[in-house]
Amino acid sequence: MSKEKEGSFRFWISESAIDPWSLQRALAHPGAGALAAFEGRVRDNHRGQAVEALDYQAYVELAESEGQRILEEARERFDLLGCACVHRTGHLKVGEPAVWVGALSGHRDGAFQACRYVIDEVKSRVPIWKREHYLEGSSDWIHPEA
Amino acid sequence: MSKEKEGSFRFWISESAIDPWSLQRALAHPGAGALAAFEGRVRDNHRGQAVEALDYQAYVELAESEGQRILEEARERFDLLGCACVHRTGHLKVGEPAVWVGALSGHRDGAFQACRYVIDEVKSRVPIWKREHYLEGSSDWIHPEA
Amino acid sequence: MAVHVSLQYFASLRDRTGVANESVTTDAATLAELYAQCDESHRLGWPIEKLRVACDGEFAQWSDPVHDGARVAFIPPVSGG
Amino acid sequence: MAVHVSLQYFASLRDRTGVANESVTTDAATLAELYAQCDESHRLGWPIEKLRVACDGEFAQWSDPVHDGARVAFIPPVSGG
Repeated sequence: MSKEKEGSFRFWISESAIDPWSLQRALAHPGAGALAAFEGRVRDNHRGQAVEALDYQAYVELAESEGQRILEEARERFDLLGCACVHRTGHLKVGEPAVWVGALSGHRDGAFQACRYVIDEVKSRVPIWKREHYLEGSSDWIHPEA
Repeated sequence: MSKEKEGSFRFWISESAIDPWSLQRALAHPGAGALAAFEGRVRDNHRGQAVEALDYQAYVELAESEGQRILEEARERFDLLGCACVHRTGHLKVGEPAVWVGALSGHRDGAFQACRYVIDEVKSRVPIWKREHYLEGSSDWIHPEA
Repeated sequence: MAVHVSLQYFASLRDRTGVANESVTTDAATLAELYAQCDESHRLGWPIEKLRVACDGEFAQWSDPVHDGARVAFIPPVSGG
Repeated sequence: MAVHVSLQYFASLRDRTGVANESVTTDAATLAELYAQCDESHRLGWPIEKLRVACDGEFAQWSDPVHDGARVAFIPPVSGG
Protein backbone atom coordinates (compact mmCIF):
# COMPACT_ATOMS: atom_id res chain seq x y z
CA MET A 1 0.00 0.00 0.00
CA SER A 2 3.01 2.31 0.20
CA LYS A 3 3.03 5.10 -2.35
CA GLU A 4 6.27 6.03 -4.00
CA LYS A 5 6.70 9.64 -2.99
CA GLU A 6 9.52 12.08 -2.81
CA GLY A 7 10.69 14.29 -0.01
CA SER A 8 11.75 14.04 3.56
CA PHE A 9 9.35 13.19 6.42
CA ARG A 10 10.85 13.31 9.88
CA PHE A 11 9.67 13.73 13.47
CA TRP A 12 12.05 14.06 16.37
CA ILE A 13 12.41 15.15 19.99
CA SER A 14 15.00 17.80 20.79
CA GLU A 15 16.60 18.67 24.11
CA SER A 16 18.02 21.87 22.63
CA ALA A 17 16.40 25.02 21.24
CA ILE A 18 14.32 24.73 18.08
CA ASP A 19 15.63 26.77 15.16
CA PRO A 20 12.59 27.32 12.90
CA TRP A 21 14.64 29.03 10.23
CA SER A 22 17.02 26.19 9.50
CA LEU A 23 14.10 23.75 9.66
CA GLN A 24 12.15 25.79 7.16
CA ARG A 25 15.07 26.14 4.76
CA ALA A 26 15.62 22.37 4.87
CA LEU A 27 12.10 21.85 3.48
CA ALA A 28 12.73 22.56 -0.17
CA HIS A 29 11.61 21.06 -3.46
CA PRO A 30 11.41 22.63 -6.93
CA GLY A 31 7.78 21.54 -7.24
CA ALA A 32 6.80 23.15 -3.93
CA GLY A 33 4.60 26.24 -4.16
CA ALA A 34 3.46 26.26 -0.54
CA LEU A 35 4.98 25.81 2.90
CA ALA A 36 2.64 25.94 5.87
CA ALA A 37 4.36 26.11 9.22
CA PHE A 38 3.17 26.08 12.80
CA GLU A 39 5.16 27.16 15.82
CA GLY A 40 3.79 26.45 19.28
CA ARG A 41 5.26 28.78 21.90
CA VAL A 42 5.16 28.91 25.68
CA ARG A 43 2.31 31.24 26.63
CA ASP A 44 2.31 33.42 29.74
CA ASN A 45 -1.07 32.11 30.91
CA HIS A 46 -3.18 28.96 31.11
CA ARG A 47 -6.71 28.67 32.43
CA GLY A 48 -6.37 32.07 34.04
CA GLN A 49 -3.09 31.36 35.82
CA ALA A 50 0.08 33.33 35.07
CA VAL A 51 2.69 30.93 33.68
CA GLU A 52 6.40 31.60 34.13
CA ALA A 53 7.94 28.57 32.43
CA LEU A 54 7.27 24.98 31.35
CA ASP A 55 9.04 21.67 31.59
CA TYR A 56 8.36 19.18 28.83
CA GLN A 57 9.03 15.51 29.47
CA ALA A 58 8.79 12.88 26.73
CA TYR A 59 8.87 9.13 26.47
CA VAL A 60 11.38 9.69 23.69
CA GLU A 61 11.42 6.25 22.07
CA LEU A 62 7.63 6.02 21.82
CA ALA A 63 7.18 9.73 21.03
CA GLU A 64 9.50 9.46 18.05
CA SER A 65 7.86 6.31 16.68
CA GLU A 66 4.34 7.70 17.15
CA GLY A 67 5.35 11.09 15.73
CA GLN A 68 6.89 9.40 12.71
CA ARG A 69 3.68 7.44 12.23
CA ILE A 70 1.71 10.73 12.18
CA LEU A 71 3.98 12.13 9.46
CA GLU A 72 3.51 8.96 7.40
CA GLU A 73 -0.26 9.32 7.79
CA ALA A 74 0.01 12.92 6.57
CA ARG A 75 2.09 11.76 3.62
CA GLU A 76 -0.63 9.26 2.66
CA ARG A 77 -3.53 11.69 3.09
CA PHE A 78 -2.23 14.92 1.65
CA ASP A 79 -0.29 15.90 -1.40
CA LEU A 80 3.06 16.55 0.28
CA LEU A 81 6.61 17.04 -0.89
CA GLY A 82 8.03 16.97 2.64
CA CYS A 83 7.02 17.35 6.26
CA ALA A 84 8.95 17.84 9.48
CA CYS A 85 8.03 18.15 13.13
CA VAL A 86 10.24 18.66 16.16
CA HIS A 87 9.15 18.89 19.80
CA ARG A 88 11.24 20.26 22.64
CA THR A 89 11.88 18.66 26.00
CA GLY A 90 13.33 20.30 29.11
CA HIS A 91 12.85 23.73 30.62
CA LEU A 92 11.32 26.46 28.43
CA LYS A 93 10.60 30.10 29.21
CA VAL A 94 7.68 32.17 27.97
CA GLY A 95 8.03 32.89 24.25
CA GLU A 96 10.28 29.93 23.44
CA PRO A 97 9.17 27.54 20.67
CA ALA A 98 7.97 24.21 22.08
CA VAL A 99 6.98 22.55 18.82
CA TRP A 100 7.45 23.27 15.13
CA VAL A 101 5.66 21.73 12.15
CA GLY A 102 6.41 22.42 8.49
CA ALA A 103 4.45 20.95 5.58
CA LEU A 104 5.60 21.41 1.99
CA SER A 105 3.27 20.93 -0.96
CA GLY A 106 2.64 21.98 -4.52
CA HIS A 107 -0.41 23.97 -3.40
CA ARG A 108 -1.62 25.68 -0.25
CA ASP A 109 -4.57 23.37 0.46
CA GLY A 110 -2.38 20.34 1.03
CA ALA A 111 0.18 22.32 3.00
CA PHE A 112 -2.36 23.86 5.39
CA GLN A 113 -4.33 20.64 5.89
CA ALA A 114 -1.24 18.56 6.56
CA CYS A 115 0.24 21.12 8.96
CA ARG A 116 -2.99 21.24 10.95
CA TYR A 117 -3.34 17.46 10.92
CA VAL A 118 0.16 16.95 12.27
CA ILE A 119 -0.08 19.42 15.15
CA ASP A 120 -3.54 18.15 16.15
CA GLU A 121 -2.41 14.52 16.16
CA VAL A 122 0.86 15.30 17.95
CA LYS A 123 -1.03 17.09 20.69
CA SER A 124 -3.48 14.22 21.17
CA ARG A 125 -1.30 11.12 20.67
CA VAL A 126 2.40 11.68 21.23
CA PRO A 127 3.64 10.87 24.77
CA ILE A 128 4.91 14.28 25.82
CA TRP A 129 3.81 16.06 28.98
CA LYS A 130 4.17 19.59 30.21
CA ARG A 131 4.55 20.82 33.74
CA GLU A 132 3.50 24.42 34.17
CA HIS A 133 5.37 26.63 36.61
CA TYR A 134 3.10 29.39 37.87
CA LEU A 135 4.18 32.86 38.80
CA GLU A 136 2.87 32.40 42.32
CA GLY A 137 5.27 29.47 42.88
CA SER A 138 3.37 26.20 42.41
CA SER A 139 3.60 23.84 39.45
CA ASP A 140 1.37 21.21 37.85
CA TRP A 141 1.67 18.40 35.36
CA ILE A 142 -1.01 18.91 32.72
CA HIS A 143 -3.11 15.84 31.89
CA PRO A 144 -5.96 17.24 29.78
CA GLU A 145 -8.49 14.42 29.94
CA ALA A 146 -8.02 13.73 33.65
CA MET B 1 -16.55 49.98 15.95
CA SER B 2 -12.80 49.63 16.29
CA LYS B 3 -11.71 47.15 18.92
CA GLU B 4 -8.83 48.01 21.15
CA LYS B 5 -6.36 45.27 20.41
CA GLU B 6 -2.68 44.81 20.87
CA GLY B 7 -0.04 43.78 18.42
CA SER B 8 1.31 44.73 15.06
CA PHE B 9 -0.64 44.30 11.81
CA ARG B 10 1.24 45.18 8.66
CA PHE B 11 1.12 44.39 4.95
CA TRP B 12 3.75 45.58 2.51
CA ILE B 13 5.25 45.06 -0.93
CA SER B 14 8.97 44.33 -1.12
CA GLU B 15 11.32 44.66 -4.08
CA SER B 16 14.01 42.72 -2.22
CA ALA B 17 14.19 39.13 -0.96
CA ILE B 18 11.78 38.05 1.78
CA ASP B 19 13.48 36.93 4.99
CA PRO B 20 10.92 34.68 6.72
CA TRP B 21 13.08 34.24 9.77
CA SER B 22 13.34 37.88 10.76
CA LEU B 23 9.63 38.32 9.99
CA GLN B 24 8.74 35.39 12.21
CA ARG B 25 10.91 36.59 15.09
CA ALA B 26 9.30 40.03 14.88
CA LEU B 27 5.89 38.46 15.61
CA ALA B 28 6.17 38.01 19.35
CA HIS B 29 3.86 38.47 22.31
CA PRO B 30 3.98 36.87 25.79
CA GLY B 31 0.36 35.75 25.41
CA ALA B 32 1.02 34.04 22.08
CA GLY B 33 0.89 30.25 22.08
CA ALA B 34 0.60 29.79 18.33
CA LEU B 35 2.17 31.18 15.19
CA ALA B 36 0.85 29.93 11.85
CA ALA B 37 2.92 30.91 8.87
CA PHE B 38 2.55 30.47 5.15
CA GLU B 39 5.29 30.83 2.57
CA GLY B 40 4.37 30.84 -1.11
CA ARG B 41 7.30 29.87 -3.31
CA VAL B 42 7.94 29.88 -7.02
CA ARG B 43 7.08 26.41 -8.33
CA ASP B 44 8.81 24.79 -11.28
CA ASN B 45 5.54 24.05 -13.08
CA HIS B 46 2.11 25.53 -13.81
CA ARG B 47 -0.70 23.84 -15.75
CA GLY B 48 1.73 21.29 -17.09
CA GLN B 49 4.33 23.80 -18.31
CA ALA B 50 7.87 23.89 -16.92
CA VAL B 51 8.43 27.26 -15.24
CA GLU B 52 11.89 28.78 -15.00
CA ALA B 53 11.18 32.06 -13.24
CA LEU B 54 8.47 34.62 -12.48
CA ASP B 55 8.11 38.36 -12.57
CA TYR B 56 5.70 39.93 -10.11
CA GLN B 57 4.32 43.38 -10.82
CA ALA B 58 2.20 45.29 -8.30
CA TYR B 59 0.15 48.43 -8.23
CA VAL B 60 2.03 49.20 -5.04
CA GLU B 61 -0.13 51.99 -3.62
CA LEU B 62 -3.37 50.08 -4.03
CA ALA B 63 -1.82 46.70 -3.13
CA GLU B 64 -0.59 48.08 0.18
CA SER B 65 -3.89 49.71 1.09
CA GLU B 66 -5.91 46.63 0.10
CA GLY B 67 -3.46 44.29 1.86
CA GLN B 68 -3.65 46.40 4.99
CA ARG B 69 -7.45 46.22 4.80
CA ILE B 70 -7.24 42.40 4.70
CA LEU B 71 -5.08 42.36 7.84
CA GLU B 72 -7.55 44.61 9.62
CA GLU B 73 -10.37 42.26 8.62
CA ALA B 74 -8.38 39.35 10.04
CA ARG B 75 -7.83 41.31 13.24
CA GLU B 76 -11.58 41.85 13.59
CA ARG B 77 -12.54 38.25 12.78
CA PHE B 78 -9.93 36.20 14.60
CA ASP B 79 -8.33 36.28 18.00
CA LEU B 80 -4.97 37.68 16.93
CA LEU B 81 -1.99 39.18 18.73
CA GLY B 82 -0.28 40.19 15.50
CA CYS B 83 -0.26 39.52 11.78
CA ALA B 84 2.12 40.36 8.97
CA CYS B 85 2.17 39.77 5.24
CA VAL B 86 4.77 40.73 2.66
CA HIS B 87 4.64 40.14 -1.10
CA ARG B 88 7.59 40.31 -3.47
CA THR B 89 7.80 42.16 -6.76
CA GLY B 90 10.43 41.75 -9.46
CA HIS B 91 12.18 38.71 -10.86
CA LEU B 92 12.07 35.48 -8.83
CA LYS B 93 13.64 32.11 -9.51
CA VAL B 94 12.19 28.70 -8.69
CA GLY B 95 12.24 28.10 -4.94
CA GLU B 96 12.29 31.78 -3.90
CA PRO B 97 9.59 33.00 -1.49
CA ALA B 98 7.02 35.18 -3.27
CA VAL B 99 4.73 35.83 -0.31
CA TRP B 100 4.89 35.29 3.44
CA VAL B 101 2.06 35.45 5.98
CA GLY B 102 2.43 35.08 9.74
CA ALA B 103 -0.48 35.06 12.21
CA LEU B 104 0.10 35.13 15.94
CA SER B 105 -2.58 34.09 18.44
CA GLY B 106 -3.10 32.69 21.89
CA HIS B 107 -4.30 29.40 20.36
CA ARG B 108 -3.81 27.49 17.16
CA ASP B 109 -7.35 27.80 15.83
CA GLY B 110 -7.15 31.57 15.47
CA ALA B 111 -3.64 31.43 14.07
CA PHE B 112 -4.46 28.87 11.36
CA GLN B 113 -7.76 30.49 10.38
CA ALA B 114 -6.27 33.96 10.13
CA CYS B 115 -3.25 32.78 8.16
CA ARG B 116 -5.46 30.99 5.67
CA TYR B 117 -7.84 33.94 5.43
CA VAL B 118 -5.05 36.38 4.67
CA ILE B 119 -3.39 34.33 1.93
CA ASP B 120 -6.74 33.53 0.29
CA GLU B 121 -7.82 37.18 0.28
CA VAL B 122 -4.42 38.42 -0.87
CA LYS B 123 -4.50 36.04 -3.82
CA SER B 124 -7.99 37.09 -4.85
CA ARG B 125 -8.02 40.85 -4.17
CA VAL B 126 -4.59 42.45 -4.05
CA PRO B 127 -3.43 43.99 -7.35
CA ILE B 128 -0.33 41.91 -8.00
CA TRP B 129 0.30 40.00 -11.20
CA LYS B 130 2.77 37.33 -12.18
CA ARG B 131 4.36 36.69 -15.51
CA GLU B 132 5.56 33.13 -15.92
CA HIS B 133 8.72 32.46 -17.89
CA TYR B 134 8.63 28.98 -19.36
CA LEU B 135 11.59 26.74 -19.91
CA GLU B 136 10.85 26.60 -23.64
CA GLY B 137 11.28 30.38 -23.94
CA SER B 138 7.85 32.02 -23.96
CA SER B 139 6.23 33.96 -21.13
CA ASP B 140 2.68 34.81 -20.07
CA TRP B 141 0.95 37.18 -17.72
CA ILE B 142 -1.40 35.15 -15.54
CA HIS B 143 -4.97 36.49 -15.25
CA PRO B 144 -6.85 33.64 -13.59
CA GLU B 145 -10.45 34.60 -14.36
CA ALA B 146 -9.77 35.60 -17.95
CA MET C 1 -16.06 69.57 -20.21
CA ALA C 2 -12.80 67.80 -21.09
CA VAL C 3 -10.63 66.83 -18.11
CA HIS C 4 -7.03 65.66 -17.82
CA VAL C 5 -6.50 62.25 -16.25
CA SER C 6 -3.48 60.03 -15.81
CA LEU C 7 -3.83 56.34 -16.61
CA GLN C 8 -1.74 53.53 -15.16
CA TYR C 9 -1.41 50.17 -16.87
CA PHE C 10 -0.30 46.87 -15.35
CA ALA C 11 0.59 43.38 -16.50
CA SER C 12 -0.91 42.41 -19.87
CA LEU C 13 -2.57 45.84 -20.21
CA ARG C 14 0.87 47.43 -19.96
CA ASP C 15 2.15 45.06 -22.64
CA ARG C 16 -0.80 46.02 -24.84
CA THR C 17 -0.41 49.80 -24.46
CA GLY C 18 3.36 49.70 -24.38
CA VAL C 19 3.42 52.27 -21.55
CA ALA C 20 3.14 52.17 -17.77
CA ASN C 21 1.42 55.58 -17.62
CA GLU C 22 -0.10 58.09 -19.93
CA SER C 23 -1.91 61.41 -19.63
CA VAL C 24 -5.08 61.79 -21.62
CA THR C 25 -7.69 64.44 -22.13
CA THR C 26 -11.17 62.98 -22.04
CA ASP C 27 -14.80 63.98 -22.11
CA ALA C 28 -15.85 60.68 -20.50
CA ALA C 29 -18.46 61.23 -17.79
CA THR C 30 -17.82 57.96 -15.96
CA LEU C 31 -14.94 55.55 -15.45
CA ALA C 32 -16.83 53.07 -17.63
CA GLU C 33 -16.90 55.56 -20.51
CA LEU C 34 -13.21 56.27 -19.96
CA TYR C 35 -12.46 52.57 -20.24
CA ALA C 36 -14.48 52.32 -23.45
CA GLN C 37 -12.37 55.14 -24.96
CA CYS C 38 -9.09 53.51 -23.87
CA ASP C 39 -10.24 50.14 -25.14
CA GLU C 40 -10.96 51.69 -28.52
CA SER C 41 -7.65 53.58 -28.80
CA HIS C 42 -5.43 50.76 -27.44
CA ARG C 43 -7.54 47.70 -28.28
CA LEU C 44 -7.15 46.55 -24.68
CA GLY C 45 -9.52 43.71 -25.50
CA TRP C 46 -10.93 43.08 -22.02
CA PRO C 47 -14.70 43.01 -21.47
CA ILE C 48 -15.35 45.53 -18.74
CA GLU C 49 -17.00 42.96 -16.46
CA LYS C 50 -13.68 41.10 -16.12
CA LEU C 51 -11.90 44.21 -14.85
CA ARG C 52 -11.98 46.33 -11.74
CA VAL C 53 -11.18 50.02 -11.69
CA ALA C 54 -9.25 52.17 -9.26
CA CYS C 55 -9.27 55.93 -8.90
CA ASP C 56 -6.68 57.89 -6.90
CA GLY C 57 -5.25 54.74 -5.35
CA GLU C 58 -8.54 53.22 -4.17
CA PHE C 59 -10.93 50.76 -5.76
CA ALA C 60 -13.79 52.65 -7.40
CA GLN C 61 -17.12 52.00 -9.18
CA TRP C 62 -17.42 52.05 -12.96
CA SER C 63 -20.28 54.51 -12.55
CA ASP C 64 -18.10 56.98 -10.64
CA PRO C 65 -17.51 60.34 -12.36
CA VAL C 66 -14.18 61.24 -13.92
CA HIS C 67 -12.69 64.28 -12.23
CA ASP C 68 -9.89 66.50 -13.42
CA GLY C 69 -6.51 65.18 -12.26
CA ALA C 70 -7.84 61.70 -11.53
CA ARG C 71 -5.31 58.85 -11.42
CA VAL C 72 -7.11 55.89 -12.94
CA ALA C 73 -6.06 52.26 -13.28
CA PHE C 74 -7.89 49.35 -14.89
CA ILE C 75 -7.25 46.20 -12.86
CA PRO C 76 -7.18 42.88 -14.75
CA PRO C 77 -7.66 39.67 -12.73
CA VAL C 78 -4.87 39.42 -10.17
CA SER C 79 -2.41 36.55 -9.75
CA GLY C 80 -0.34 37.26 -6.66
CA GLY C 81 0.71 34.61 -4.16
CA MET D 1 5.23 -18.05 36.50
CA ALA D 2 6.83 -14.84 37.85
CA VAL D 3 8.59 -12.68 35.25
CA HIS D 4 10.92 -9.72 35.53
CA VAL D 5 9.75 -6.50 33.91
CA SER D 6 11.04 -2.96 33.89
CA LEU D 7 8.58 -0.13 34.42
CA GLN D 8 8.97 3.46 33.22
CA TYR D 9 7.08 6.35 34.77
CA PHE D 10 6.43 9.80 33.31
CA ALA D 11 5.00 13.14 34.40
CA SER D 12 2.67 12.92 37.41
CA LEU D 13 3.17 9.14 37.63
CA ARG D 14 6.89 9.72 38.07
CA ASP D 15 6.17 12.25 40.81
CA ARG D 16 3.91 9.71 42.49
CA THR D 17 6.39 6.82 42.37
CA GLY D 18 9.43 8.99 42.94
CA VAL D 19 11.38 7.02 40.33
CA ALA D 20 11.74 7.14 36.56
CA ASN D 21 12.25 3.39 36.28
CA GLU D 22 12.00 0.32 38.42
CA SER D 23 12.43 -3.42 37.98
CA VAL D 24 9.72 -5.60 39.40
CA THR D 25 8.97 -9.29 39.60
CA THR D 26 5.35 -9.99 38.83
CA ASP D 27 2.91 -12.86 38.33
CA ALA D 28 0.50 -10.60 36.40
CA ALA D 29 -0.84 -12.37 33.32
CA THR D 30 -1.79 -9.18 31.45
CA LEU D 31 -0.71 -5.56 31.34
CA ALA D 32 -4.00 -4.65 33.03
CA GLU D 33 -3.16 -6.93 35.98
CA LEU D 34 0.33 -5.45 36.10
CA TYR D 35 -1.15 -1.96 36.31
CA ALA D 36 -3.48 -3.05 39.13
CA GLN D 37 -0.47 -4.29 41.10
CA CYS D 38 1.49 -1.05 40.51
CA ASP D 39 -1.54 1.04 41.37
CA GLU D 40 -1.83 -0.85 44.65
CA SER D 41 1.84 -0.57 45.60
CA HIS D 42 2.34 3.07 44.49
CA ARG D 43 -1.21 4.41 44.81
CA LEU D 44 -0.96 5.76 41.27
CA GLY D 45 -4.58 6.73 41.53
CA TRP D 46 -5.48 6.68 37.82
CA PRO D 47 -8.49 4.67 36.65
CA ILE D 48 -7.14 2.36 33.97
CA GLU D 49 -9.53 3.71 31.31
CA LYS D 50 -7.81 7.11 31.47
CA LEU D 51 -4.41 5.58 30.68
CA ARG D 52 -2.78 3.94 27.70
CA VAL D 53 -0.07 1.33 28.00
CA ALA D 54 3.12 0.73 26.06
CA CYS D 55 5.26 -2.38 25.90
CA ASP D 56 8.78 -2.49 24.46
CA GLY D 57 8.46 1.02 23.03
CA GLU D 58 5.13 0.52 21.23
CA PHE D 59 1.55 1.17 22.26
CA ALA D 60 0.00 -2.09 23.48
CA GLN D 61 -3.37 -3.48 24.60
CA TRP D 62 -4.23 -3.89 28.27
CA SER D 63 -5.14 -7.50 27.51
CA ASP D 64 -1.65 -8.25 26.12
CA PRO D 65 0.36 -10.82 28.10
CA VAL D 66 3.33 -9.77 30.24
CA HIS D 67 6.50 -11.39 28.99
CA ASP D 68 9.82 -11.75 30.75
CA GLY D 69 12.05 -8.73 30.13
CA ALA D 70 9.16 -6.52 29.01
CA ARG D 71 9.66 -2.76 29.19
CA VAL D 72 6.30 -1.37 30.24
CA ALA D 73 5.06 2.22 30.57
CA PHE D 74 1.70 3.54 31.69
CA ILE D 75 0.81 6.62 29.64
CA PRO D 76 -1.29 9.31 31.33
CA PRO D 77 -3.12 11.83 29.10
CA VAL D 78 -0.56 13.72 27.05
CA SER D 79 -0.05 17.49 26.91
CA GLY D 80 2.57 18.19 24.27
CA GLY D 81 2.37 21.10 21.88
